[in-house]
Amino acid sequence: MGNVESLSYFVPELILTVAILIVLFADMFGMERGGFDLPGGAALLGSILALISHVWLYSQPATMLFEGMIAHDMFSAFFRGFFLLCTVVVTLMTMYSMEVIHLKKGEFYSILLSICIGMCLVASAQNLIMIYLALELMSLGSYILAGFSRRIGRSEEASLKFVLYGGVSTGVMLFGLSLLYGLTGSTDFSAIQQVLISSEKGIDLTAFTIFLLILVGVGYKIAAVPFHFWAPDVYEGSPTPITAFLSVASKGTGFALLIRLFYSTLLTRSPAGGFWVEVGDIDIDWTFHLAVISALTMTIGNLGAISQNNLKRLLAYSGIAHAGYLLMGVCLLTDVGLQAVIFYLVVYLFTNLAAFLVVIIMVDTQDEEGMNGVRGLWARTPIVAVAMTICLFSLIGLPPTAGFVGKYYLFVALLQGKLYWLAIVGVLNTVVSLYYYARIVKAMFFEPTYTEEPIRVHPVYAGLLTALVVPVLYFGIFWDSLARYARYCASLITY
Amino acid sequence: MAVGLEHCLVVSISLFLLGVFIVMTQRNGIRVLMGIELILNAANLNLIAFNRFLPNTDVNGSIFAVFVIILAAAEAAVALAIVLAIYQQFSTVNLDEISSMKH
Amino acid sequence: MHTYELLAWLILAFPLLAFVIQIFFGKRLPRQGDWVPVAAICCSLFFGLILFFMVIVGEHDPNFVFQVSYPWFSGGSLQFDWGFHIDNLTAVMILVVTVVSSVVHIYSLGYMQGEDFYDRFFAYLSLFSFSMLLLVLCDNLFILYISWELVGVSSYLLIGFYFWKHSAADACKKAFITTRVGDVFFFIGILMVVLYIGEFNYTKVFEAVAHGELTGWVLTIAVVCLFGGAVGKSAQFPLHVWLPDAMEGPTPVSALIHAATMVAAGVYMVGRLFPIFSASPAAMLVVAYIGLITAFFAATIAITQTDIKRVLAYSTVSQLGYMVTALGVGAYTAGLYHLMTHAFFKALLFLGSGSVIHAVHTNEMPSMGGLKKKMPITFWTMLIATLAISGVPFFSGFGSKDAILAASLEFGMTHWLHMPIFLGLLLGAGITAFYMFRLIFLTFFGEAREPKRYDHAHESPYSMTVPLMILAGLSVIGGFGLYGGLWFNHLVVPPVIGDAAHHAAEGHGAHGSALAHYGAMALSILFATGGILLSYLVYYKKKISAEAVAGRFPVLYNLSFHKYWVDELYGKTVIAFVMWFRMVLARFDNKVVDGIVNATAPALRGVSSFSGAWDKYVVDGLVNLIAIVVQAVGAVSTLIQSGVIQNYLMKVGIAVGAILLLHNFILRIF
Amino acid sequence: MEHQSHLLTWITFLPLLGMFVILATPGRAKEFIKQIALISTLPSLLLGIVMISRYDPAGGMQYIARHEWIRSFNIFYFMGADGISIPMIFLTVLLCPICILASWGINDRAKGYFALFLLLETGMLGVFCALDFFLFYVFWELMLLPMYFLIGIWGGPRREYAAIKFFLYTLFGSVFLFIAMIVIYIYTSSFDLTKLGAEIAGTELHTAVGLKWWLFLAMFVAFAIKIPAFPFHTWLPDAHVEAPTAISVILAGILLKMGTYGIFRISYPLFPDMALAFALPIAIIAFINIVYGALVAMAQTDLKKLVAYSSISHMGYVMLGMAAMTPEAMNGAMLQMFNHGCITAMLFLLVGVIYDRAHHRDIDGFGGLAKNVPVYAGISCVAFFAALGLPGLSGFISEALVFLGSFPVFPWITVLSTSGIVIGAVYMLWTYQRMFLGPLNEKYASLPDCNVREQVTLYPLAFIVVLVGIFPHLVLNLFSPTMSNLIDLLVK
Repeated sequence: MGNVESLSYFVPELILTVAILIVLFADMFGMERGGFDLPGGAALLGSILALISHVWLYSQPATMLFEGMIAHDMFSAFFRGFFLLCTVVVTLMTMYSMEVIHLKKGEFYSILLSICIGMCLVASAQNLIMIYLALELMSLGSYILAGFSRRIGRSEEASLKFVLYGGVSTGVMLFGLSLLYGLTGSTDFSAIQQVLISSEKGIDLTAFTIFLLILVGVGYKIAAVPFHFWAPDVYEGSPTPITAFLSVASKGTGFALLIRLFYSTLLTRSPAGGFWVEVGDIDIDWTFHLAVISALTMTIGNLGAISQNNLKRLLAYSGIAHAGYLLMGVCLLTDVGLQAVIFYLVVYLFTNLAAFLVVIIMVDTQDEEGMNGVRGLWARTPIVAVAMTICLFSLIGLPPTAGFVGKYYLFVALLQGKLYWLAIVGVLNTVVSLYYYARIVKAMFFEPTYTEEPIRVHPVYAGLLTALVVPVLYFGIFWDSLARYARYCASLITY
Repeated sequence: MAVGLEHCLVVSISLFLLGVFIVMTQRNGIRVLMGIELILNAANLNLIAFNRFLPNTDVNGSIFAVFVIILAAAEAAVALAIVLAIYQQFSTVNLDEISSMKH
Repeated sequence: MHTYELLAWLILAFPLLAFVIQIFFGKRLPRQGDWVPVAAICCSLFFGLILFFMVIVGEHDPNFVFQVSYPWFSGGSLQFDWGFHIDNLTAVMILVVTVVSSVVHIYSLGYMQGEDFYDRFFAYLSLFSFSMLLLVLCDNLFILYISWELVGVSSYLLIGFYFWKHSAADACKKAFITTRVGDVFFFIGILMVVLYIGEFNYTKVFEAVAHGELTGWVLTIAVVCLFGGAVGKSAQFPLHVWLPDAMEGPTPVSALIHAATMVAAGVYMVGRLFPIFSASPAAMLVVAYIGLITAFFAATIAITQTDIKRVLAYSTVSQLGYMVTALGVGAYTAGLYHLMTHAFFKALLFLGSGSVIHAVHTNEMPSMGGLKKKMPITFWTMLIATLAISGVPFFSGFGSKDAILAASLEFGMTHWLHMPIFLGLLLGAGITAFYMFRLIFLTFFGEAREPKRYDHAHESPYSMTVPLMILAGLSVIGGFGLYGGLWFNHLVVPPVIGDAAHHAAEGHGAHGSALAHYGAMALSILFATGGILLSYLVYYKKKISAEAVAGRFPVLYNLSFHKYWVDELYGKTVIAFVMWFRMVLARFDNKVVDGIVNATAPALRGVSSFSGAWDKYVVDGLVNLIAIVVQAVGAVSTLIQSGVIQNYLMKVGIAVGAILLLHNFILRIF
Repeated sequence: MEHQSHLLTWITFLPLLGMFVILATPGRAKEFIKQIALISTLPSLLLGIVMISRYDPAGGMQYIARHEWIRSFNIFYFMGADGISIPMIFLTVLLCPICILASWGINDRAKGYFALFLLLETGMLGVFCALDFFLFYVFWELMLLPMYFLIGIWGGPRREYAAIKFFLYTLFGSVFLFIAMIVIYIYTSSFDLTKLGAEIAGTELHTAVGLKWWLFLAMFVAFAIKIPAFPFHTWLPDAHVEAPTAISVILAGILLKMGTYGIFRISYPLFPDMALAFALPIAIIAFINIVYGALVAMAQTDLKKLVAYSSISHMGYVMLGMAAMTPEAMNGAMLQMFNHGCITAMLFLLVGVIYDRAHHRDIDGFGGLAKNVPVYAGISCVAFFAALGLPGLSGFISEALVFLGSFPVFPWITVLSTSGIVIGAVYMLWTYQRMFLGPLNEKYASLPDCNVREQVTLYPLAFIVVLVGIFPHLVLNLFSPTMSNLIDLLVK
């Protein structure tokens, strides 16, 4: 599809762009009236409008946009919705968060929105150049936002670690992309795939090396072992709304990228349908390699989380573990696996954002990120404690929360793929994870608090928390619609 | 002997490994940034060389390289800004000393 | 409804009803409701007598059996019924149980007056009566086992009636647990019978055994296991240890349960299941020898005991041994006859001793003496009982004991190897006469050794003496059942079911040869007289000093006085082992089984920055090892998070290199 | 589609309704909350009685409610009751009001306690009613959460440890059940527990013996932890000791039964051939449970721990019965589940009564109590004797049935297990002696006897214990036909 026609599919991104401009203007003229955060309001409105306009795109058939640069399919539509929803929530979080309240809000929101655009593009890119561009668009913004905190030392340290780590990772990935270009002579996915399909034997090692180099970049985004090192430090140091954003949206981007790039180049859809196979004569057991990474990721994530006392850091490790769970779905190379990943991502979005919202509330009201902050929380603010508990149980994967269903879906996919050993590793990890999630629950409910003084939760936060937790419960019981949605969205454009 | 693809690749891979070596060993933040630049340029060299020497390639390689150059500049700008902020905060750019968050 | 059925219902219903009323309302009734159980048991006695006369006199048929069965529940393929099995043996047992029970109930009115939990006592008595009557009336093994356990629990409750005394609390527990050991064997025996026969009902089981559905060594083991129940309940060696301790219960209880009825349940059971027992000669030998050992060995203990109730207790054990031996040698009629006579005179002895204890407030015979004048009724009735137990002619014990001796002699004559049975029993008879008269002499004759107690003593009230007199009468006339082919040995004969049982019963039984009969009679009279004379010389005339004799044979004396240290032996072996083993297991459970589980916890806790008392559980070597290994893994997982960025990059580099190498390596190999 | 019944739905979810009412009530109105809690358990009890009275033992699965739930995965909201679940449902609805009464003394954060308790009741009832595997699993896990909080917040001194241990342990088991459930679903595309057995027989899973073996093992581990079977039992003493009285009652009375219920409901019908293959190992574990549990119980000085270990021993009988698979044994096992539920509930209630007064549970710290608390001692006597299997009380019938049924199949194991009868008598009577007999410990000379509330909690159970002991067919007939169907399936 040509560039001009493509614009009609690009409305959400355009709205975001306009919103960015408005935010910048609003900030520039210092239009803050009655304490209302105007840039924030504009960003919020923009992202909500983008989200609404995005819904329309679902009804459009899958097609290529901008001369094949990006694809419009259900997969990218899903991720766009995912990122937009995430942006809406994070914007709301930011608007009332004490952590970033005195800083330059305009910059913050505009960068946030541009990151969102970058993410949307990553999820739909069909070209190596596009991928790199989009990735850098989101990465650069993330580096800056990570340093956007009033906890000055740690935030900057996080930012530095992030930029150096990210720079190296994307650099290595870029080197891999350049080799891929060299191997196939094209930057377009479909062309790459075609070349690889017709390639002769003997490029296994090259293909694997390229894959590995690219994986460094992708793995870093999804915080997969052994590329996860940045995550705990950066999560801890960043302003909490950004941590939430990174842990959900950034991770989602990583998965979108992994699936998009991997499934459309090194793999090809099997004629039998329902699963993918290696292209051409490349004889590499991708499933095994990804499965090993998945197992390592969840295990190290969970083990690392056990001894954490800082909630953000704990959630960072938990995020690593969940990346491992999600990788279980990716490594299967099946439709059901993709559906499970998509399903799980939706669940993860609500659950993790809600959990981080509780952390934000803790940080704002008590200036405490540690376990001490939640001690005796039940006595002080039962609603928040219960909400957090629901989130944690969802993260463990216990019914009747959506987390359970997400795990269920993942394991169905996994066992259909007969990856029994990974399933065992997965469930054992679930048991391990109970231990540290339950520690938080224990602190909230079983341990005495130093003060019984009730915590006043901002009504917006209370509303947002409810809005995030209710789906966690709702999808835990009535998840047929979500399952069908996941099935609907798990369709990549194929050639 | 004309310069061929192999020569370019040897150079680019050397550059890449050098960059990787630098980022892994150097304690100065600025030097790490320079290592990153080396890695990016190794990739650039690859892209250009493949575009130049391989048959059946589109021009996208060169275009890619241009984009990379631009983004590298942007990234360097961001990174340097952060390093600056770090220096104001810690009075050092030695990465060993910037490790308040660990384990 | 058939008359027998109705009678059986009535006999059972009254005590049960009394129990229920007494346990729930006893305290609120006038006189704490003591009249309820007494009235109930008297009703049972009344209907029991009717039953007895209807069966014994009315039917007068050795093969008379009345059966009625009601469905209870189905456990799947097995049908569990309950019902009544009434034959001559049942009729006799009903008579014994109701008579002794009624007498003891009445006696208790006086004896227990004013005690704490007076109402409870009568409730327990009713429960016991009900259980015992059910045991006697029931028609299958399952109900037999149930009632078997129920009498056990009533016995527990009654022995522990003075529960605030340590000794009573210990004794009731000991009684229940020791008998339960036997019960388990009994239960296994039932399991085996049911496994091979698939029925609980007596008649069907007997028929099946007769048809050879259960034979060979399986039958032997089954019978020995069944006999295990009798060993427990009837206090046979080596499970006899509970009975002397059970004397901690109130004396009427001792009389009712631990002398006359419950302990006879084992004997009754062997008699009831005689067709099964007799089908296995090997098992019968076991029965006979266990009985012999018990009879002789308990008698030797009784010689040196000073507690009046303990003497009677060991005497009971010994007499039960006689009955069991009798059944073992096939003398069905003699054994069960002795059961009946023993019930009367032993109940009398116990009640008499109760009367004495009531008067002098001590159990120790050395503190008594000369009570003959103070308590004439008690004295005379007890003397009658003593004569009966000693086997003096014209008293009931003579006939029954003589029959047993005759049967054992006859049995010994079949093979000389079995002669020790007869000799042991004969000697035992002499010893019995000796220690029983020792009791009489020490208690009622001589000077008052503790004048204070003596002065205080008085004859018991009528509620206590009347029962004594009734029982005394029965102790005398009870013996006439056997003489001259009267009803007992005519009616209570080994059940003839099938050829095997018939054959087994054929050789022996009470119809002994004249030689054996008269020979045994003569010898028994001789030995009894000898025992009495010796006792007279030692304890009345003091011609022979008991202390001197004891001093001459310290080993024998100590063996007897310390009851052969059987209790101590159990304490040092079985009980010590169980006590040790449970601690070992508990520690095992706490440290090892639990420890392994807990060890994963510190492991999962990573560097264990989290406080915990859990470590203390991790003590075992194995557990420690696991803990160290997994802890190390956990430590590594966070230690790699050094906080230094190039460290991270370095690790990523190494990891990528490693993956490449590994992959290459793997590719090469495959 | 057969006639739909809403009875089980009402039974299951009425307590949940009560929970919401409690949540809407201000936390200060403690008495009111307790009354609501009690009132919201009563309709379930009444409906439970209605359920039993209308139940036709020979009629197979009844009170069926089946609605589509998750179409994408063929998951149904499928409830129903047969002979296996009816006694368990009844036990649950019976024990819950009793436990609420037993919790009357809870005043610390009463709102949360009673709300969670009602949630727990719904979870438990759901487990027993569910006929869809997925639904079963959801309830199975759902039950964990309130239990975790109830132990962790209202428990004894080491409550946190006990709660997390319980949680970890049971979750460890259930994840294997989870995997097994999914694998079975993948082969059969069904969660219908009533049909899964037949469907498995029709798929390639039927011939994959190795996989079936693992699946059975996975499910067995899940259920064994709940039972709890040696060596997965160590969560139980801790959880029981630390839990508040009512929760101990629920734990021992109902939760333990879920393990054996799961085996009857799921493991056996789904993999009858594997059930036969596992019979001997289960029987051996059963033996270890019986004897080991009893011996370790004997070594305890904490009354509650003793009762907890006695539960391990008594659940061994259930396992022995289910391993033998003869009609008597299976009926005995099922009856033992019901009986143990009542008996052990009584025992824990009794422990709670004395703990409320003396504030300790050290067996040796009492003595001679029978003299001044006769009612308490009397009920204890009934409970203790029921626990040691005295004829006339319910425990005996089930134990006897188990032994009778398993003897033909495992003669040696059965004979060895009968030693449990003696050891059971030893520790029960010894405990009784140390607490109630002997000279009165003067410290407790003025100990008050059971009050009316406590008696109300104890008498119904004592009544059932006696009633079932004398008329076992009242309960046996409920499940006997169902069990014989199950046996037909197993030994086919």
